[in-house]
Amino acid sequence: MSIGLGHYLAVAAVLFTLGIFGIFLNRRNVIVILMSIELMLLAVNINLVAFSAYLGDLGGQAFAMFILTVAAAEAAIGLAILVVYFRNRGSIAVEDVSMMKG
Amino acid sequence: MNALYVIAIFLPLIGALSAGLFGRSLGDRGSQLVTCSALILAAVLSVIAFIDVGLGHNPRSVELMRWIESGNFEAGWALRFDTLSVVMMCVVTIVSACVHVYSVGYMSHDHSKPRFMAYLSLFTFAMLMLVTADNLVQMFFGWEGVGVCSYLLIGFWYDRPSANAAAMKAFIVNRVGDFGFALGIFGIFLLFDTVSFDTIFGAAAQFTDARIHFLGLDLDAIETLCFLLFIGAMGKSAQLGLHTWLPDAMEGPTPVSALIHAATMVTAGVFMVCRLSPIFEYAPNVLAFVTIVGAATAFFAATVGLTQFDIKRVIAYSTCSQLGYMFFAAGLSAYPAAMFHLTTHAFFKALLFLGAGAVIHAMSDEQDMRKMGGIRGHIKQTYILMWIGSLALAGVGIPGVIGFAGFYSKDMILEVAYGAHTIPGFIAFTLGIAAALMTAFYSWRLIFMTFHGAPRADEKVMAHVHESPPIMLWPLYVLALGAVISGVALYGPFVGHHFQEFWGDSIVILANVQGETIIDKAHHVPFWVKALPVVVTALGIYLAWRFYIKQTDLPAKTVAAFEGLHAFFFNKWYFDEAYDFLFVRPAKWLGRQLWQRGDIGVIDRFGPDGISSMAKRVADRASKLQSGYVYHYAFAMLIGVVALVAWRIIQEGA
Amino acid sequence: MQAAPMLPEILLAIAGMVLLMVGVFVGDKSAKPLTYVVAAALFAALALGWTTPHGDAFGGLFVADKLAYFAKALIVIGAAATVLMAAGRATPSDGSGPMRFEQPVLMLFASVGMMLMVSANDLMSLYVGLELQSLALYVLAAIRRDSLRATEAGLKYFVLGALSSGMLLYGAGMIYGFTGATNFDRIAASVTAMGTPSLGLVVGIVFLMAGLAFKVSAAPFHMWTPDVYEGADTPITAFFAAAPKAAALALFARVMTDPLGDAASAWGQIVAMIAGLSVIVGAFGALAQRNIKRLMAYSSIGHVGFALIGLAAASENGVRSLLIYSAIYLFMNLAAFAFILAMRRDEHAVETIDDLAGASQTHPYMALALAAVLFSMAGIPPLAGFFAKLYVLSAAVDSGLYVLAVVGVLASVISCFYYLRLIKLMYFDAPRDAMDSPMPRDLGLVLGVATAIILVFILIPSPIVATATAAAQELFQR
Amino acid sequence: MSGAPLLSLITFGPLVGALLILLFARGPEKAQNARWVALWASSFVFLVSLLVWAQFETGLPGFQLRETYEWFPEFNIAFQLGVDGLSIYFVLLSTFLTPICILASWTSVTTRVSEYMAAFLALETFMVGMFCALDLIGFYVFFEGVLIPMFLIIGVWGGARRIYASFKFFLYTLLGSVLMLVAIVAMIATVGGSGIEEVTAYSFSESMQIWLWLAFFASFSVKMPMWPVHTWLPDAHVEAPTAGSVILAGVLLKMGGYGFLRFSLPMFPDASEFFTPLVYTLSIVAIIYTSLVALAQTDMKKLIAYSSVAHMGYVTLGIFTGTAQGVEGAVFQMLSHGIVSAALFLCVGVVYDRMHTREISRYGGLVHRMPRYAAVMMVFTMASVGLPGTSGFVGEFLVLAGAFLDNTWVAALAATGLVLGAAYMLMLYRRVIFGRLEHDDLKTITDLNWREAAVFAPLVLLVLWMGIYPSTFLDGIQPAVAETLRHAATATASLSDSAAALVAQMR
Amino acid sequence: MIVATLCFYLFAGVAIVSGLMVVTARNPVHAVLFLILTFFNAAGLFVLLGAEFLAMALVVVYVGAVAVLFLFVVMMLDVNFQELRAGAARYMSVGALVGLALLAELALVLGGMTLGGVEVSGGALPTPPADQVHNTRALGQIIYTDLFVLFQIAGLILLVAMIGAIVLTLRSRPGVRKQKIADQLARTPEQAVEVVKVPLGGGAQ
Repeated sequence: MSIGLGHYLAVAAVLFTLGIFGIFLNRRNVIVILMSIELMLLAVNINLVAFSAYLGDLGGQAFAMFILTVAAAEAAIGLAILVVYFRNRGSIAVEDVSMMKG
Repeated sequence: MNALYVIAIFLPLIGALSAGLFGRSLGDRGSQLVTCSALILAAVLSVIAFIDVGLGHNPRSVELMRWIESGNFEAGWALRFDTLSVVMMCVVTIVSACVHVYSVGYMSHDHSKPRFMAYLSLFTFAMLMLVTADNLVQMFFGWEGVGVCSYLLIGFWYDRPSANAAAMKAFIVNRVGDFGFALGIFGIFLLFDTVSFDTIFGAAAQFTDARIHFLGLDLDAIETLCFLLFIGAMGKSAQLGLHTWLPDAMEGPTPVSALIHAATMVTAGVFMVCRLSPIFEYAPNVLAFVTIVGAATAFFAATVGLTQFDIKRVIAYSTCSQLGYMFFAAGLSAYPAAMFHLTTHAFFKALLFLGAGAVIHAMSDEQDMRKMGGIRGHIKQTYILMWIGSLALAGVGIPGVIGFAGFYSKDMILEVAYGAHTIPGFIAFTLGIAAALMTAFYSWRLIFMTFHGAPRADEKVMAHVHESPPIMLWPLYVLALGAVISGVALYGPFVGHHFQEFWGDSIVILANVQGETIIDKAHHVPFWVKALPVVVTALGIYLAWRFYIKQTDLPAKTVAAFEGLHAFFFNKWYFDEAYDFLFVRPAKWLGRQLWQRGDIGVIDRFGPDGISSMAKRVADRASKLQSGYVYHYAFAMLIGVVALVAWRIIQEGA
Repeated sequence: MQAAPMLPEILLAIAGMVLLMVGVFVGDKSAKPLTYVVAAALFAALALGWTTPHGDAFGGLFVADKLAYFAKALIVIGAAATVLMAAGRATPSDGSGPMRFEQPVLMLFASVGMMLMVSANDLMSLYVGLELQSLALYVLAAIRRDSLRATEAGLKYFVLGALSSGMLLYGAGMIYGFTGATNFDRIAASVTAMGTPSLGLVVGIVFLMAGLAFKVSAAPFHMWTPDVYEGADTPITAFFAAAPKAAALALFARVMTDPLGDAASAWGQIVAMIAGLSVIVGAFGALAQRNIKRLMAYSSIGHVGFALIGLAAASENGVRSLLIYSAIYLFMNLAAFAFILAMRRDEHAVETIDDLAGASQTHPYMALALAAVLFSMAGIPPLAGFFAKLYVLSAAVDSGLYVLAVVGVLASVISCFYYLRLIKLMYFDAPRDAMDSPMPRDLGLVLGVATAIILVFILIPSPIVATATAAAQELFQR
Repeated sequence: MSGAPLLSLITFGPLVGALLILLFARGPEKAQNARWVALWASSFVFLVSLLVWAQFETGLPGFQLRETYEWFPEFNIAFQLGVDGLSIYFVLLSTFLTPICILASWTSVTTRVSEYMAAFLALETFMVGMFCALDLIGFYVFFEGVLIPMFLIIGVWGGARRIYASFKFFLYTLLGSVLMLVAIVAMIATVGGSGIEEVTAYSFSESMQIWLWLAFFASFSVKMPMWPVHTWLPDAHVEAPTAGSVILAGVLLKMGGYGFLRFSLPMFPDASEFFTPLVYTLSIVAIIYTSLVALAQTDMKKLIAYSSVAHMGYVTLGIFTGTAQGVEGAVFQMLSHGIVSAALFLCVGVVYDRMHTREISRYGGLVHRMPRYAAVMMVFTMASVGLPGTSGFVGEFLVLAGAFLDNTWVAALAATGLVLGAAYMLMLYRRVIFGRLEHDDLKTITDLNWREAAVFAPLVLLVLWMGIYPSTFLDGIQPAVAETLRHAATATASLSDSAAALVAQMR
Repeated sequence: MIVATLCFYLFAGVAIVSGLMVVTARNPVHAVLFLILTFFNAAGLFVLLGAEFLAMALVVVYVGAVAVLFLFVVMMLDVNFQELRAGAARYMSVGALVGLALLAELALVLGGMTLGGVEVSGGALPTPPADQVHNTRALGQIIYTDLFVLFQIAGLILLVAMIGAIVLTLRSRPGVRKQKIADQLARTPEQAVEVVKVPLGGGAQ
C-alpha cells in the first residue's frame, strides 16, 4: 500500500476542516481562532507541496513559501489587533465580540 | 332659405350665450329682451319653415361642419329639415317663446333672471338640435343637451335640497335611457356602417333578416337595435319604469315644467320613434312592446294622478299618461297620430302648466291643492284658461262635429288602437279608455279642488290672491288658442286621408297587403269607438263633480273603502321605494364595501401595504441573522461554500 | 524580466517607504501633509501607468493591460479621494487624537496591493497582492485603536478575512494541482485542453470564488461588511467602500474570464447565485438600518451583487458592464461618503439617518447632490446609476439570464425604498438641529465632482464606456 | 425655422429654466423670481410647441420633425426625437398644462418656491421627452425620470399623508416599470437596435411577445392605472398639491395609454390579441368598480381620482378593441381627460386654497358666493360625465362604439359607466356647489380672481372646442392610429404566413 | 518504502490528532502547544514529499516564531480561563454536520487521486532532479530569479505587518521615567551636590 497524492490531500483536507471547525465552533477564545487560521494555512501548504511533488513543479513549493511568510505577517497583525481589542474590551471571549450587529 | 332655417336653430343659442355670459352687463331686462326676442324670431322662422318644408313639401338638409370622424365612422353637424322636424320646430319654438315671455312675469321676484333665461334658451337650442338632427349622434347631442338643461332648470333653485335631488334624479334616470340609446347607436353603426339617417333609412329594408350577436345571444338585428333605441326613448319620455324622475322634476320653476316636462323634451322619445319609423317598421315585436309600454304608462300614470295633491304633480302624471298614448300610437305604427297628439298636447299641457303656475303665483307659491279652493272669483282669466286646457286634455268634443284639440288627437289614437285589430292594440285601447276616464276625473278634480268650494288657504294668502300680469296671461292665450284650434286645424294634414303627402319621406308606415296603413284603418272604425272616449270623459267629469262639489265627503269614504289601492296609487306604485331598495342603496352600499373592503381591505392590504410590511418583516429577520457573532458569519461562509460545492458536484455528476 | 509595466507600483512602493521614514521622523503632525503627497503620488503613478508600456511584466507574473489600467484608474481615484477626505478628520468624540501618520502610508500600501492584484497574472502574485491590500486594510480598520468599535471591526474583519484567504488559497492550491500551473495563461491553456473542467478544478474554483466573493462582499460572504463599515472610523470606511471594491471586482472579473474563461460552465451559475443572493440581501438588509454607514454597507452588498450579474453573463459585454458598474458605483460611493463625512454636529460626527432630517433646508446644495446620488444608486434614470444597471441587465439578458435580471430589478425596487427614505428625511421632514456648515471645502469638492459625473454621464458616457469596452475587449482577445 | 431642433428645444428648454432657478434664484425676491422664470420658461416652451404643431403635417403617418444624436454607439443606441399623430397632442397637452400649473401654484405654494418651480420644469422636460422619444432607452429614461420630480412634489408640498402617498406612488410605478426595462433590454438584444421604428418593424416570436407584452403591461397598467393596481392613484392625488394632481391626472396617467399604443399594440400584436380578454375584463371592472367606489367617497380629490381610474378604463378598453374608432377614441379620451380632470383638480385647488379642506361635507352652497366658479365647474363636471358637445363625449363615444364592434358584452358593461359616472359627478357637484350656504366659514369665500379665471378660461374653451370640432385633433390622430393598426394587422398576417410556410415545409 | 509509509501515517495521524486538540483544548496554552506539535508533524510530511527547505522553514518560522508569539500573547493577555464559557453545544451538531459535509465533499473529489495519476501539461518551474540540485538550492534559484518580485512584495507585506503591529500596539506613555544616559553623563558635581553649611543647632532648611 503505497502512499499517494490522495493521502496527502486527505490529511490536508482534514486539517483544513479542523481549521474551519475551529473558527466557527469555537466559542471561547479568539486566540484559538487565530490558531485555527494557522491550521488552515498549513493544510493549504500541505496541499501545495503535495501537488508540487506530484507535478514535479517547484511552483507549488514557492507558493507555499510565500504563504508561510504572509501567514507569519498575518499572525502578527492578528495578534496586534487582538491585543488592542483586549485593551478596550477586557475580554477576548468570542461571544463578547458582538457589539455591532443587525 | 337654408340660412334662415339655420338661424332659426341658432337664435336660441345666441340668446342663451348673451344672457348667460353677459347677463351681468345686459341686466335682467336686457337678458329677457334678448332671449325672448330671439325666441319669438325663431318661432316666426319656424313657422316659415313649416309652411315651406311641411306644407310646401320641400325637405332639405344643411351641412354645417364636420364633427366626429374616425375610421369609417362619420357624424357631421348637419341640420335636417323635413316635415317631422319642422313640425317639432314649430312646437318647440312656439311653446318656448310663450314660456320665455311668461317667465318674464313669473320669475319677476327671482334674483337670477339672466341665468334662467339663458337656461331656457339653451334648452330650446338643444331641443332644436335634437329635432333637426341629421344623424343619430347629433340627435344624441340634442338628447343629452336637453337632459343637462333640464337638470340645470330643475335644480334652478339650488337652495332647495329637494330640487337638487330631483335634478340629479332626472339626469341619472335619463342616463339609464341614454345607455340604451347609445348602445343602439353603436348597433346601428355596426349594422349599417353609418349613423346618418338617410343612409340608414335607405338601407333598412335590406337588413330585415340581419342577425346580430348581442350579449352572447343571436338576435334579429333590427329588433334588437330598435329595442335599445326605445330604451332611450323610455327614459326621456318617462315611460313606465323610467318615469320616476318626471314627477320629481316638478321641483323646478313652473315655466320649466311647462316647456320641458310637458311640451318638448319629454316628447323627444316619441319624436325619436317617429323619426326612426323607417327602421321601427321592420321591428314588429319592438313595436308591440312599445305599444304595451305606452298603454301601461298611460294607465299607470292616470291612476297615480287620481290621488296626488300637488297641483303640478297631477299635471305631471297627466303628461306621463299622455305620453303613454303617444307611444302606443307609435307602437301601432300610427306615427302621424302620435305626432298629432304630441303637437296638440304641447299646447294644452303647456297651457295647463302655465296656468297652474299662475295659480301658484297667485297663491304665494303654494302647490298643495288641499290648501287651495275657492279662488275662481279672484283669478277669472286663469280659471277660464285652465278650463280650456282641461277640456282639451280630456278631449271634449262632439264626435264628427267639433272638439278641443285633445279630442281629435286622443280619439285618433284610440281609434288607431281599435283599428289595429291586434292584441297589443286591444290592450292599448282598453287601457286607453280607462285612462281617458281617469284623465277627465283628475283634470276636473284639479279644477274643482283649486278653484271651487270654500277657500282652504289662510287669510293672508287669500288676501294676496291676484290675477297674473298681462305678460303672463298673453302667452296663456296664445297657447289656449292652440289648445282650441290645433286639433281641428291639423287633423287634415297630420292624420287625414292624405297624411302621407304631408309627412312625405319623414315617416314610413308599411302598408298591409291591401295597401292600407293603420291610419286608413283607423278612419274606418265603428262609431261607438269614436264616441266612447267622449262618453267616458263626460263620465269622468261627472264623477269629479260628484266627488268634489256635490258630495265632498265622498273622496274620504272612497279612500277608506279602497285603502290599500289608494295607498298603492298615492305612493306611485312604490316605484321610488323599489328603486331605492334595488339600485340606489345597493350601489351606495357596494361602493362603500368595494372601497373599504376591496381597495383598502384587500388590494392595499395584500398589495402594496402587504408587500411593504412583508419586506419589513423580512428585513427584520435578515438583520437578526446578522447576529454580530464572528462564528455565525464564518458559519454562513462555510455553508455557502459547502452548498456551492455540493451543488456543483451534483450538477457535474449529473 | 520586463519590469517597466510595473513602474507605477514600484514608484508607489518606494514613495510609501520614503513617506514612512518622513513620518517616523516628523511624527503625527506630518499626517496631513502626507495625505497630499500620497494623493499626488497616486496620481503620478496613474500618469506613469499611462505612459509606461502595457504588457507582461516579470516573466508573466504581472500584466499591465487595459483592464488593469481601468481598475487602477478607479483605485487611484477612489484612494486619492478618500485619502484626501480623511485628512484631519479624526473623530474627537473617540478621544483618540489626530490622525496618525501611518494612516496615509497604510492607505498607500493598500493601494499598491490593489494595483498589484488587478495586474496579477499568476495565482501567486494574486495572493501576495491581495494580502498586501488585506493586511493594510485590517490595520486600517482598527487604527482607532482606542475605540472599541473600531477594534472589534478590525478583529472581525481580520478573522473572517483570514478565513476567506484560507479558502481562496485552498482553491488556488486545487487549481494549481489540477491544471499544473499558477500562471493564468498556462491555467487557461490547461482548462481549454481539459474541455469539461474536472471536478477537482471545479471545487478549486468554488473555493477561490468564495475568497474573491468575500473581498467584494458578496452574499453569503458579506457578513463582515456592515459591522466593519459601522465600526471603522468613517474616513476609513470611505476608503474601504471606494478603492478595494473596484479592485476586487476587477480582479474577480479577470480571474473568472481570463484563466477560467473556458470553465464558465463551472462558475457562471455560481456567480449568478451569488449575485442574486447579494442583491436580495442588500435590498432587505438595508431596510432595517438606522446607521447610515451600516446602510451604505448593505447598499454596497446590493450593488456588488448587481455588478456580479454582469459577470454572471460570462461574456465580453458582461465584463464591460461590470467595469462600468464599478466605475459609476465608485463615484456614487465617493459622493455619498463625502456627504457622510460632512455630517457633523457641534464638531462631532453623527451617523444615524435621522440626522439627515430637513437637510434640504439647512444645506440645500449638499442635499440636492446627495439626493441625486441616492436616486442614482436606486437606478432611476436619467442618472448614471440607471445606465450602470442598464448595461448589466443588457449583458445578463444577452446571455439569457432572464430570471437573474428580473431578480435584480425587483431587488432594486426594494432597495429603492431605503434610498427614498433618506431623501424623504432630507426633503420631506422638518429640520432638526442643523448640522455644521459650511461643508469643508475638500469634501464639497469631492461631492460636487462626483455628483457632476453622475449627472452628466447621460450626456457624455463615452469616457467610461469606451475605456471599459476596450478593457473587456482586450481581456477576451487574449 | 424649419431646420431648428424644435423638439429638443421643447424637451430641454424647461430643464434650462430649472437650472437657472436652482443656480441663480437668490436673495429676498427669490420666490417671486423663481415663479416668473418658471412661467416664462414654460410659456416659451408652450409657444414653441405650438410652432411644432404648426409645422406638423396632419394626415401623414410616421414620425416628423425628427432629430437624431449619437448617444451610446456601442449599443447601437441613438438619441432620437420625433412626433407623430399619437404623440404630438400629448406633447401639446404637457406644454399646455405646465404653465397653467405654474399659474395655479402662484400663491398657493409659499414654501421652497424655487425648488417647486424647478421640479415642475424638470417634470415638463421628462414628460415632453417621453412623448417625443423615438428610442426605447430614451423613452424609458424619460418615463422613469418623471418619478423623481413627482415624488418630490408630492412629498414636499403634499398633504398630511404625503409620505405614504409619495412612496406608494414611486415604488408602485417603479415596480411595474423595471420589468419593462428588462423587456426593453431583451428587445434590444433581439432586434439589435433600439429605435422604436426599427423595433416595431421586427416580428417577435409569439412566445417572446407574450412575455414582453406582460412586462410592458406590468408597467403601463400601473401607470394607467388599471384595476387592481390603481390604489396608488387616489392616495397620490389626495396628497399631492393641486398642480401636482393636475399634472398627475393630466399627463402622467396618459403615459400608460401612450405606451400601450406605441409599444404593446404594434410591437406585440399577437400577444395583444391574446390578452385582449384580460384587458377587457380589467377595464370593465375598473369602470364599474371604481365608479361605485367613487360614489362612496367623502374627499373631493379622492372622488375625482377614482373617476380618473374609471375613465382610464375606457382608454384601455378602446386601445385593445383594435378598431379605428376604439383606438382613436382612446387617444381622444386621454386628451380630453387630460384637460378635464386637470381642470377638476384645479377646481378643487381653488376651494382648497381658500378653505384648506377637501372634505365634501365641509362645503355646500358655494354657488351663492362663487357663481363663476360654479359655472366653470359645471362645464368640467359635464365634460367628465361625457356630455355631447364637450370633449368627454367624443372619446367615450368612440371607445364604446369601437368596443361594440368588437364585443357587445364589453360595450354594454362599459356603457354602465355612463350612468354611474353621472351619479358620482353630479353628487359631488350637488354637495359642493348647490344647497344652502350653511357653513359659517364659507360665508366670506371669494369667487375666482383674475388669475384663476385666466387659468380656467383656456381650459373651458379647449373642452368645448374638442367637443364641438374634434376633427382638429382626430385628423392628426387618424393616420397614426391607422398606421399602428395596419402594423398590428400585417404583423399578425406575416406571422401566420411564416407559420403556414413552416407547415408547408413539414409536409 | 514501508518506512516511508509508516512515517506518513505517523506524521499524518499525529498532525490530525493534535490539530483536533488545537481546536478543542480548553486551555489556550495547551492549544498552542498542540499547534506546535502539528507543525512539527507537518514538517515531517514535507520532508516525505521532498520539500526539505519548507520543512525547515516551517519549524523555524512557525515553531520558533509564530507559535511562540501566540504563547506570548496568551500569557500576556492573562485571560482567566475559568471564566471562559464553554462552547454552545446546541450549534455543535449542525456545525459538525456542515463541517463533515465539507470533508465528505473534499474526500469525494480528492480521495481517489494518486501520485502521477493525472495528466499534466508540464510545469512552468520544473523541479530539477533531487540528486543533482538540492531542494533548498532549487527553491532559492527560482525565488530569487523568477519570483524575485514576489519576494520583494512579501517583504512589503512584512513591512506592512510591522507598521501595523506598531501602530496598533505601541504606546508612548508620557508618565514613564526613562534613563537618559547623556543627561547622567553630563551632570557635574556642582549640579549634583550642594554643599551647605549647617549652623550648629540650626538644622537643615
